[in-house]
Amino acid sequence: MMSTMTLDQAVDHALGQAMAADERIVTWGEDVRLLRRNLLARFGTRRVRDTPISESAFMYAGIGAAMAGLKPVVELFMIDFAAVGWSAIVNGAAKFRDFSGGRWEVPLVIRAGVGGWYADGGQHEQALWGNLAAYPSTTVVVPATPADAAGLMLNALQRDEFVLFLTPKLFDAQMMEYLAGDSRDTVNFAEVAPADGVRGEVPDVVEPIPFGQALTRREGTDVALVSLGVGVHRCLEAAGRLAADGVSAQVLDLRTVAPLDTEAILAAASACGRIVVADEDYRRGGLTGEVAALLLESGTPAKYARVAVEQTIPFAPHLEYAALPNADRIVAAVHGLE
Amino acid sequence: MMSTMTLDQAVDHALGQAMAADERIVTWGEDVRLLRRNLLARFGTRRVRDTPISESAFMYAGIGAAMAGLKPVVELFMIDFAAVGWSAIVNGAAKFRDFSGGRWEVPLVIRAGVGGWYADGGQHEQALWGNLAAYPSTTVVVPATPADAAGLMLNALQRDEFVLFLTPKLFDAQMMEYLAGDSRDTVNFAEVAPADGVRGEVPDVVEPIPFGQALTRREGTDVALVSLGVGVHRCLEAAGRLAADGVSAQVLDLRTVAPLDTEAILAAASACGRIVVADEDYRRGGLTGEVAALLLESGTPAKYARVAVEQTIPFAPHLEYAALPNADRIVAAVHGLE
Amino acid sequence: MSPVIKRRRVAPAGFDPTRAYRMMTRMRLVDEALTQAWADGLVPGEYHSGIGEEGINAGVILHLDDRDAMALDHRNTAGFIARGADPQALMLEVLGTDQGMNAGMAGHMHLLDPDLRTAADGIVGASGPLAVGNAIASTMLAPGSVAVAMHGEAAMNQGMLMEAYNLAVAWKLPVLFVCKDNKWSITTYTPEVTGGTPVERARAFGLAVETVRGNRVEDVHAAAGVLLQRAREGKGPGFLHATCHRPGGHFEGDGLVRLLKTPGTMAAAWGPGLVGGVTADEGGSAGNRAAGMAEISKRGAQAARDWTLGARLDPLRAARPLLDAGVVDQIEAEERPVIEAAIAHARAAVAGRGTFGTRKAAK
Amino acid sequence: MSPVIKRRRVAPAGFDPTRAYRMMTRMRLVDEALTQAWADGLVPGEYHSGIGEEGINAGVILHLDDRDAMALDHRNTAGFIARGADPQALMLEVLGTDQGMNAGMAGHMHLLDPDLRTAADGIVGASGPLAVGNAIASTMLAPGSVAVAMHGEAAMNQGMLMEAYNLAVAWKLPVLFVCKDNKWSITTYTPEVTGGTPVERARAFGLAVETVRGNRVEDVHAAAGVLLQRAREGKGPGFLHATCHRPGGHFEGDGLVRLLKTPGTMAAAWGPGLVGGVTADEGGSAGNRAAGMAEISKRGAQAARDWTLGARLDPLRAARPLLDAGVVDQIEAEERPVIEAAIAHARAAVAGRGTFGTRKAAK
Ligand SMILES: Cc1ncc(C[n+]2csc(CCOP(=O)(O)OP(=O)(O)O)c2C)c(N)n1
Ligand SMILES: Cc1ncc(C[n+]2csc(CCOP(=O)(O)OP(=O)(O)O)c2C)c(N)n1
Ligand SMILES: [Mg+2]
Ligand SMILES: [Mg+2]
Repeated sequence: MMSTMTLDQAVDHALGQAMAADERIVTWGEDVRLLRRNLLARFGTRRVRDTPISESAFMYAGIGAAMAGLKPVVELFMIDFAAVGWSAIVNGAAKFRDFSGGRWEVPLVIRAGVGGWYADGGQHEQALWGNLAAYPSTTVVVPATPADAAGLMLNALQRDEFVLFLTPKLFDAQMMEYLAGDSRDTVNFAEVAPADGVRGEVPDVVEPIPFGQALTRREGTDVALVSLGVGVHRCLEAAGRLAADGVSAQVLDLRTVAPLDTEAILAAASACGRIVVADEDYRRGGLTGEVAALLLESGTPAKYARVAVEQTIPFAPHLEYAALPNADRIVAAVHGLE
Repeated sequence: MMSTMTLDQAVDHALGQAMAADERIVTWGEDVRLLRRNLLARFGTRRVRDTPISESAFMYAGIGAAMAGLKPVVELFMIDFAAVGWSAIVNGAAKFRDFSGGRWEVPLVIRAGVGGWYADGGQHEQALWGNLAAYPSTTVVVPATPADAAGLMLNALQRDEFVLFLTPKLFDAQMMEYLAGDSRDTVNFAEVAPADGVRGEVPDVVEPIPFGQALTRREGTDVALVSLGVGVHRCLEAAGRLAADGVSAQVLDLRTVAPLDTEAILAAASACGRIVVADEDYRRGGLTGEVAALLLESGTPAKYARVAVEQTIPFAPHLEYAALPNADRIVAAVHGLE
Repeated sequence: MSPVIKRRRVAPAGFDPTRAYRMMTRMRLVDEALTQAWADGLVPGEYHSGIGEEGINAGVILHLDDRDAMALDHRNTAGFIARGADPQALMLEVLGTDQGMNAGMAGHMHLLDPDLRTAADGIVGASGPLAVGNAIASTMLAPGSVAVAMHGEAAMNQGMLMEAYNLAVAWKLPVLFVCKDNKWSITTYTPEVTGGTPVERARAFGLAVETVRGNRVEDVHAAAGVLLQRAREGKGPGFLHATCHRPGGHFEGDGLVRLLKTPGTMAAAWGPGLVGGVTADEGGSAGNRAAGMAEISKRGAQAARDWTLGARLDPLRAARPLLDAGVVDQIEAEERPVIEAAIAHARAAVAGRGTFGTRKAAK
Repeated sequence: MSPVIKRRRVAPAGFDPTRAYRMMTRMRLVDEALTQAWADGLVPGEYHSGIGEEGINAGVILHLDDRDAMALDHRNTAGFIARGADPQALMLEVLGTDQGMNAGMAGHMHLLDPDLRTAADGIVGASGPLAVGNAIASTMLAPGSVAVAMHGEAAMNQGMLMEAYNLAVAWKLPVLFVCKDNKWSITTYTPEVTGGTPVERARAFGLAVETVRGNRVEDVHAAAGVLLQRAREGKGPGFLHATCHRPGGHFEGDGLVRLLKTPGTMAAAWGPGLVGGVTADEGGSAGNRAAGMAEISKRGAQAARDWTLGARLDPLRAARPLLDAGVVDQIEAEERPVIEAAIAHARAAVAGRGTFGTRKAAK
């Protein structure tokens, strides 16, 4: 049985299913009792907690709790805010299992909103998944649909590793509802927020989706468009436009930044002979360079281009739009490879 | 006139010269009065300050002071510790000039030790410059010799931009002296610490070295070895061994991670037809992927390999050595390209 | 029969009620214009208004001159206006044009004006250490000047702000930390996630502390004056605790506010999930579930109690008895056209944008 | 003439001086073995010994059972030993073999033992929130158990530790924060960079506070007992302030310590630069320079005063009067061979490594 839900509901749904099955799963973060009010009503105040604005301490506390037998899901409005306690990620959660010589697991999930397209300024729209994927022993998930969000979240909760679960804010109906819709019917994100990202069918009983397995969202033969999160939908939009120009574009959704489905990337690149990586992260240190290195290391002959964020993300909507990897830029990059 | 000094003395020397010329330059950080005791004696307690262990606040205070007309050099033992206040870098120093629409400069230098080779464990030996170079409007410097350290530091102090100045701890004689030499003559870093990195000729009157200009440390025709910091010396060691095998290796010292001397990289790659990037940072999100992307974007035909850190850096010296980009690994990577 | 005389309070010496009221009026008018523009779909992103904080802003900022620096938080437009920012340049920025005071790069959360030595930052707590840095520069480049950090009470649980208190005391810097205590942190009731009180905490760092009701601008002015004077004289940093209210909730469109204002609509959106949660087959014990529901109701009740800006709590109304009759109307009559012209100009600049975040926005 | 009777103190009820003394002896022996191994070039990296902190470690850890958790800082080997870590496994780790308790991945700064529920971290301040996390798990998985965070006084200026105090109080968690106050932070005299006192600060967060001289293990035991009892009963977190001294300086090889011990050598290394600084052509005013030099001398004098672990301050010596005659020698005789065998084994495991950080190390 399937139900239609938004991406944030899908996360809530998977989390609820996991919490019912595993008493060790708890969640905390700023305003999480409002965010997870359904789970609060279902599982009570001990398993769903509001924190003070103390990202450093409450992320480190997630590590301590994970090492003590709980499975905390620590939640943040935005990954940008995690920067105030970044040490918990890079020096803590990513390290302790390895430091222990493999003796002590850190089954912690940090869920955070990522990305832009809704004009929130350069300090509230970053992706930063390239930074995060740099750290060894760190899993970084970025779902592009409600069904994936549910399945990948369940997988995170059924494993014992440290996972950063990054949900595109553009697909978080609850967050966007603060800025449009019920709050003000004068704003409508329909044009910028791809319907398939925001809302979709999700199994009533969620099955876990394994990490590191890319999904082909559209078949194509001339060029492979590789991305994740909102970028997948920008690629689909670009592929539609390219089809009109007679270019057949494959769209590959990586779903996890780390582990990376190297095989799928290389297969797509060699099948098409051309590859364009569209990344909502910064050009330096993000996903785009890694894909280039994989191509060269494997000796896969393919033309390559990348579309990523090249500057501090501006606030003004038209400047923001131009700075993000929009479909125009993707189409132009593909044409540039001809 | 030149004098011989260690890399840390060269930084102190350049900083002293700049402080004498510009009253706005101040420095603070943990134990900086001991570290910069010469400058303390010369410029007094107002310009050289010890901070509490409050990385977040004292880095943000650096931003505030820079915007108010000072030129602070905020110092950290290790870049790993900056993670507790990472927001000051990614959300603050890297952003404010851009947010202001170019109206307000942030002439802040953050100087921090980086890297390993002296067995200090995976939380005290990270490089993280790939993370840092990801942020737009951020300059990241990693000198490989005392002369470069002096010239690049002076350049940082004569400009008005935000600069991360990362000094390899292995070349910081004052830091290494805590672990060997005068503290215990039973330990000797001579074999692991390349003499030219630790000590060298520095002009008595330092001249600024511009950012983004790579330096060829050794000429060669068969393969280009690209690196910075300690890695440059590992490449030189590898080049020496490769020469014995009949392979002529060029060694290119990038000196700044951002801006990157793209021209020099591509010229070396196309001249040699083979390029190996040796990076003490993590494989993902570091320098190695960026070089690959530059090659592909420019269509430069060159075989490519990379040697970087693939795991949490171990503590035990033999495990640490194997995990870092040592000359054995570089030589093997070059042979792998044949 | 003598006419009913409306009781007038007397302004304390050194406090100019007319100037204060003009400042407050201007802040209120700008915030009203911007919240309306937000509702009309013309302000991208979130908008945190400063309505209810005018007394604190004016009481503090009246003491500052152009050598002093200010670090503001996410609720900053009112502070900028009081500090002297051009309303039109500010509005052009907040409405998302590239002709604004920061060329469209900032938006309302990161406004920056070097000429006013005033900077806002959206990272909660950052205003503290940013002000500390400014104060270091003050001591070296402009002795006698001060730096002011504005922050909320919930920001006091952010480590870097506590570090900043410590640094300011250790280095005896000319900083004033102003805690605008509205008791809320988005939807979290701050006292429930806080150990001790703001005032005890500030004192323990060695800060000189004054407390005041933030709706009384003359009291804010007096208390801030004491602390700023000390700071200018090199006697060290201060902490001003000022209560206030946020009638609009955390930001415009705040869900809890809407829940209170339009319970029907919100219940339709929130209700089913909640009921689903409580009645789901698997889940916590009945006791746990009841506690969860009770928590949700309690939150709503607290919010209803706190988020009403009655006459008593409105800093503008509270200041009127300090003014001569007619002055209020005169100020309003002088300020309103300026702000109306500014917002009209800014609205015109985005006319035809339709909505934002879209290709259409690329005008 | 009656014989001179050495005055014996009486151990308080509930305190077992023999067990405490054995624990302290073991910690001291391990730290002595490791500092010697460090000097002999066999311990890679830094080594922060716990010599001088044995009274605090024993006084607290004697209360813990195997459901309790501990989060330690960079000065942690003594804590691990008191908690029951195998000395040989620990030494094999600290000397940098891959047969150690963490397979060579940790080294002395990040020791981790899930069986002991004890974790160390090298990031100053992190032990606080890590213990908070453990305490949350305690309340849900093992009611009545506690989590203990050990930290230095200088760590109290690290934001995340202050955040952790707040979180522990807000959530009323069973945590004990133990502040080992040796007054120093590497080469910085902590009171000079700190506003207020550790005790005032802790109280302001709402923590229950006890203060104690850390060299009196029986006093530490009593004070920790009170706070741990409260915590186990669900009455909330505590803060134990215990003074101590670090006779070896910050870490082995500490430059300031060497300056005091071997002034000749150090002056040769440090002197020229300093003199160069003071006499350089361009630089600060004469007054600034004098202040700079004065600051350096003051630092040395403070260090000389603080870093001597006289008999009075040695927690082991201070505990001897609590014991029956002969017990001290017996414990020493029993413990020493165990530790000696362990270090001999660990030394043998790295024999022939020569130095480290080199290819030769790849044995
Ligand atoms: C580091 C960080 N964490 C979280 C947020 C999200 N956030 C924005 S405002 C806010 C609440 C601030 O409360 P308070 O400081 O009391 O100010 P108020 O909004 O009540 O004026 C939060 C949590 C943020 N901007 N920065
Ligand atoms: C976040 C961070 N900043 C700086 C350091 C370097 N450091 C290691 S120990 C130390 C001093 C700690 O002082 P205190 O907490 O009083 O403990 P003590 O060494 O005196 O026992 C410092 C600054 C670190 N390890 N982590
Ligand atoms: Mg508030
Ligand atoms: Mg200390």
